[in-house]
Amino acid sequence: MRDLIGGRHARPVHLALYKIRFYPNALVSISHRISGSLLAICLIFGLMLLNAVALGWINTSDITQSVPGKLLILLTLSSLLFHWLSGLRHLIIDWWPAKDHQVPQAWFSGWAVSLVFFLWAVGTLLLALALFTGGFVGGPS
Amino acid sequence: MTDNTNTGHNTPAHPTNSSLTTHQFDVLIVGAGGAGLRAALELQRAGKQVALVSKVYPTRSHTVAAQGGINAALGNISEDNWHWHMFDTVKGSDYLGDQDAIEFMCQQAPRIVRELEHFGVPFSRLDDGKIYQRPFGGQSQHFGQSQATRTCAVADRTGHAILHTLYQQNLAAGTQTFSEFFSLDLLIEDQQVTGLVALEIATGQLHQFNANAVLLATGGAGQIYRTNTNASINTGDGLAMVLRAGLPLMDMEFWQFHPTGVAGRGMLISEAARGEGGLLRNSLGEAFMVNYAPKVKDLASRDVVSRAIATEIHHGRGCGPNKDYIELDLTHLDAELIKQKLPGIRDISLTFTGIDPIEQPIPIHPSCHYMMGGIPTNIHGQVMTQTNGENYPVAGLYAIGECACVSVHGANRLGGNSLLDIVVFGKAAADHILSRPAEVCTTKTPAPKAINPALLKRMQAFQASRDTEIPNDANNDDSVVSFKRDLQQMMQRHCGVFRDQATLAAAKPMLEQLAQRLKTLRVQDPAQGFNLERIQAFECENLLAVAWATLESALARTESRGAHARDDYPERDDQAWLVHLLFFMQPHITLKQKPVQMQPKTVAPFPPIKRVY
Amino acid sequence: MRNLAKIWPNGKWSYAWQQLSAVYLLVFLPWFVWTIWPALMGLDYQPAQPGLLWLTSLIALALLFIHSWIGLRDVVIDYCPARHLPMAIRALSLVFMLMIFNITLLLTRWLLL
Amino acid sequence: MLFNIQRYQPEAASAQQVGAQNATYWQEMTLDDALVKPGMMLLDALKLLREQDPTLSFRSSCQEGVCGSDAMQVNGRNRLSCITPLAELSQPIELMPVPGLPILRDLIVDMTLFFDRYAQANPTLNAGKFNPDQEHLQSPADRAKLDGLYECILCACCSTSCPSFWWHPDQFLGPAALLAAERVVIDSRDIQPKQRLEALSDPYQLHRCRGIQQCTTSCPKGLDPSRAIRQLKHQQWTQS
Repeated sequence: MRDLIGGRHARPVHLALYKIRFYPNALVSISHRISGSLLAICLIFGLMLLNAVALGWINTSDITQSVPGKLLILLTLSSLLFHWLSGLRHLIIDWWPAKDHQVPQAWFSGWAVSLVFFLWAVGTLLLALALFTGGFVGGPS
Repeated sequence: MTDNTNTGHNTPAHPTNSSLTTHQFDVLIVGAGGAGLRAALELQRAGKQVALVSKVYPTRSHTVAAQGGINAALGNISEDNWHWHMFDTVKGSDYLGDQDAIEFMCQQAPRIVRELEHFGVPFSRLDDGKIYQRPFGGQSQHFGQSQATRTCAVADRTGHAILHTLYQQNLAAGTQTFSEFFSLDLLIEDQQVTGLVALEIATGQLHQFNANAVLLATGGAGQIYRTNTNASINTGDGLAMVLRAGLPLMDMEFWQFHPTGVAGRGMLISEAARGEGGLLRNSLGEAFMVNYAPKVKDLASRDVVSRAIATEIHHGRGCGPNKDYIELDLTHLDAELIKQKLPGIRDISLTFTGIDPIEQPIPIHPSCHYMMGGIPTNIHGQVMTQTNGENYPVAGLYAIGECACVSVHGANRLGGNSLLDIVVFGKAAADHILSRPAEVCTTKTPAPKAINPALLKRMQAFQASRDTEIPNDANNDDSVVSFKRDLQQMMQRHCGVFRDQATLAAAKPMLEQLAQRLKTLRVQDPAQGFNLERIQAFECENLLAVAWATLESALARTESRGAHARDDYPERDDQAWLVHLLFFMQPHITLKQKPVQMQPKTVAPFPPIKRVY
Repeated sequence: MRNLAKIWPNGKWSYAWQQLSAVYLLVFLPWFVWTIWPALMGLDYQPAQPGLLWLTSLIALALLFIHSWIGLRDVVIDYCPARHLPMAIRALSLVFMLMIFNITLLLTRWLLL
Repeated sequence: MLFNIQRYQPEAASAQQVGAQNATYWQEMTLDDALVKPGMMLLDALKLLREQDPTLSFRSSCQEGVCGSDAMQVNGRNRLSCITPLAELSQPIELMPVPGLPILRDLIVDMTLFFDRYAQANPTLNAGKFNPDQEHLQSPADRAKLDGLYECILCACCSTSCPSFWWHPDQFLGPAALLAAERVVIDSRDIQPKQRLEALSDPYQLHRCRGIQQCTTSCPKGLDPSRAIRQLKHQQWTQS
């Protein structure tokens, strides 16, 4: 596309995203993508840390007990939770067993989308509590 | 589509005087509706170099809006044969249709419809898997006995399905399309049509297309009336080109007013609504059609129903606060039937009136719908002209579809016959071009011609600054919009469902005044690319020519026949008027007569009898 | 640009792999968390069926790589200007190869110790 | 009644100076409320605005929502101006050309990319041999499968609201073309559905679709291209 906008075909193209209304589905879709990309980055970071531990440069507790480490874990788990929830919704829509792939409107609606975001927010909050206060759900104090 | 359509990125050309791009093709087709696409498909598949020149993208053509269906005596629901179809069409035409052409069309119909089905048209189906058919107005079994069921339908989107299917077939065949090219004038040399000049809308550049055959498929001109079911592109561009070239138009007094346009807006509510059981009611709630056509009631021929509605309203039995419309009642029909068989008209009603026809009747009023007249052609689509009483074809020029007058519709067209007309004669014209001797069809390379000075003058006049070249007494505030509005209003008032000498004659000076206005009409938009105001100016010029033809012909025909209803001459007059009327604009306005072809080729003729339904 | 159509897997297969891995991970992840919950809570923990846990986890790891490869590849295809795309895809595959190599190394090391 | 319209006049001197990319500008236009009648559509208003300024450019033809000429972005949503009631719109009514296609003038975009993708989708039925004496038989149930697929008017509201189409208008077929592809694949008369499905198995033509669903929400005819695309993806496996 970029090739078409620039160069000798020079003509303007309207792609001002802030002027375009995105529907709830589109928001989940793009968030699914963002959380997925974050997960990939976290995977690379995690792998680097794992190497560092394996080589004896740092200890596991250096990660789990430090604030940046905890934040990294929170980011990973929170992204994972979102990716999982929105992925679940995506799979339901894709594999809804009805004839002609007719999926109930509810799964596309703001309702289902709000549910995904709500569950994610609650989950992330719980994770943060567990990580930063320690032993949230009856673990050892 | 081809590279040729991708011209939008060109830098805008500056005034067009000398820059003229030339193209060479075997066949040039102007207009990419159903007729143009059907002809293009046949020619392209036969290996001809075809150019399809259209002022809009092909799928925007007005065939897309045809709803009800296409007639063919398939007999899928009740017994039928093409001979009965022919009888109905001859009778529907009020005996003005050429019987050899009607014979040909009705005979071809079953094959043509099956061919469309084969191309992919998603016809609605019967339980046995055959094409679904519905009853339409003016259809009968056994030469006028019981109602026939002859209209093959794709729900109520038949035209849309046919247009898109033909477009798809052309994509597969590789037809070259020049979309958004506005045709201006035919090129004629030694009595032979050799091509045309078109304006590329995106850039304002002029193009000369040379071809061995030019096929006009430019559609109707319903925009000459204020209330019409037509698209804004239906401005009779092909008709006016023909008139400017000194060739005639035929039977232009016959305009079909569709009984059921949405009141106040004009959009079409298909005859299918009545075919499926809908009833017309006046303000008293009476299903009044029984008084006008006791036998077939609401399924009488369109001219009959439109006059009935106009009469009801005239006698104060119209509905609504102003008593100015009639209601189309579908509420007694099954809701499922409406959703399945009439989804499109339900959509239109919901969108434009907010009324769900399942629950409430739709307000309707007759609306200009179809032009029975047009460019006279023979049964092969060849354009005919007349000199010294002798009729002969114009070399290299063909016309098909609504812009042509074969004539199969005569004084009144039956519902479901227009889609048939475009496909049958689209193919017939292509076949004739292919059957011509090979040397006529091979590509020559004539040198680009200088642009016709008259054409250049017109273009420059529209584009000239508002202050120059305008006589002092002219109205400088005039615009294409007000010009078109005045023309439409004038035609609506003076040449509507009912006509008489006084109103028609009163319109003539108005027409002359409009012609004067056209001379001083100026376009304010100075741009070359996508100057739609300039396109509208050309369209106004074309509409004026069509209106002129209509008015002169309507004045001359002192009888009532089919859609042409004269209050002062309420009877059909076969003695004096069983003839076609030819209207010439060049070199000066002339009316001539042409005999109706009463002799079919394979069956006995149908002599004129009184037309009752 | 056209040879990109040949990158593995093609659209049809990437759709299938993406769906398959998603379904597996969708089920596996909660089960995994549930199974090793005591370990996460810092308790002394011995899996009841270590073989099963190992097998399912290895499958999950493989599918995770496939899932993220397809996902990231799609992101790159979508947002990377066409003229840089072959290079970006090559870089991405390099990163993935390194990661897989690294994981294999870590796993063997862990198993050997 | 207040309008805010994104204009582009390529031939204006100012446009020539700043270059195409920067040459769009916003213009406020006002329509006298006395001219606004109940039941009026956006297209009617646009025509009145054009009387104020004849250079205001937009396409239109049938004026009843079946030809697909007049797609534009209205208050952030792709719609057909001729079937968008003015009463539904909050003011100022913000008009822009549809996103993602090169603008030719004001609200008119170049549809070439869109129609090229449609042609690429090979939407032409192949029913084998023609028999002039008998139509192909098709059960009402098989015919019903085409409902929701064949009614598309090619207005491009869906494809131009699809982010995947914005990034790849030259390779991703887009929802409209894929709807057409499904329409022939699922037609019981077609003799080569497998080849059609196989032709769509590369990463671009079909599989750029990420199920974003902007297409379905913006279709002015209430069709569901997203569903058709899901069906295509599944049929690639079930029909081979």
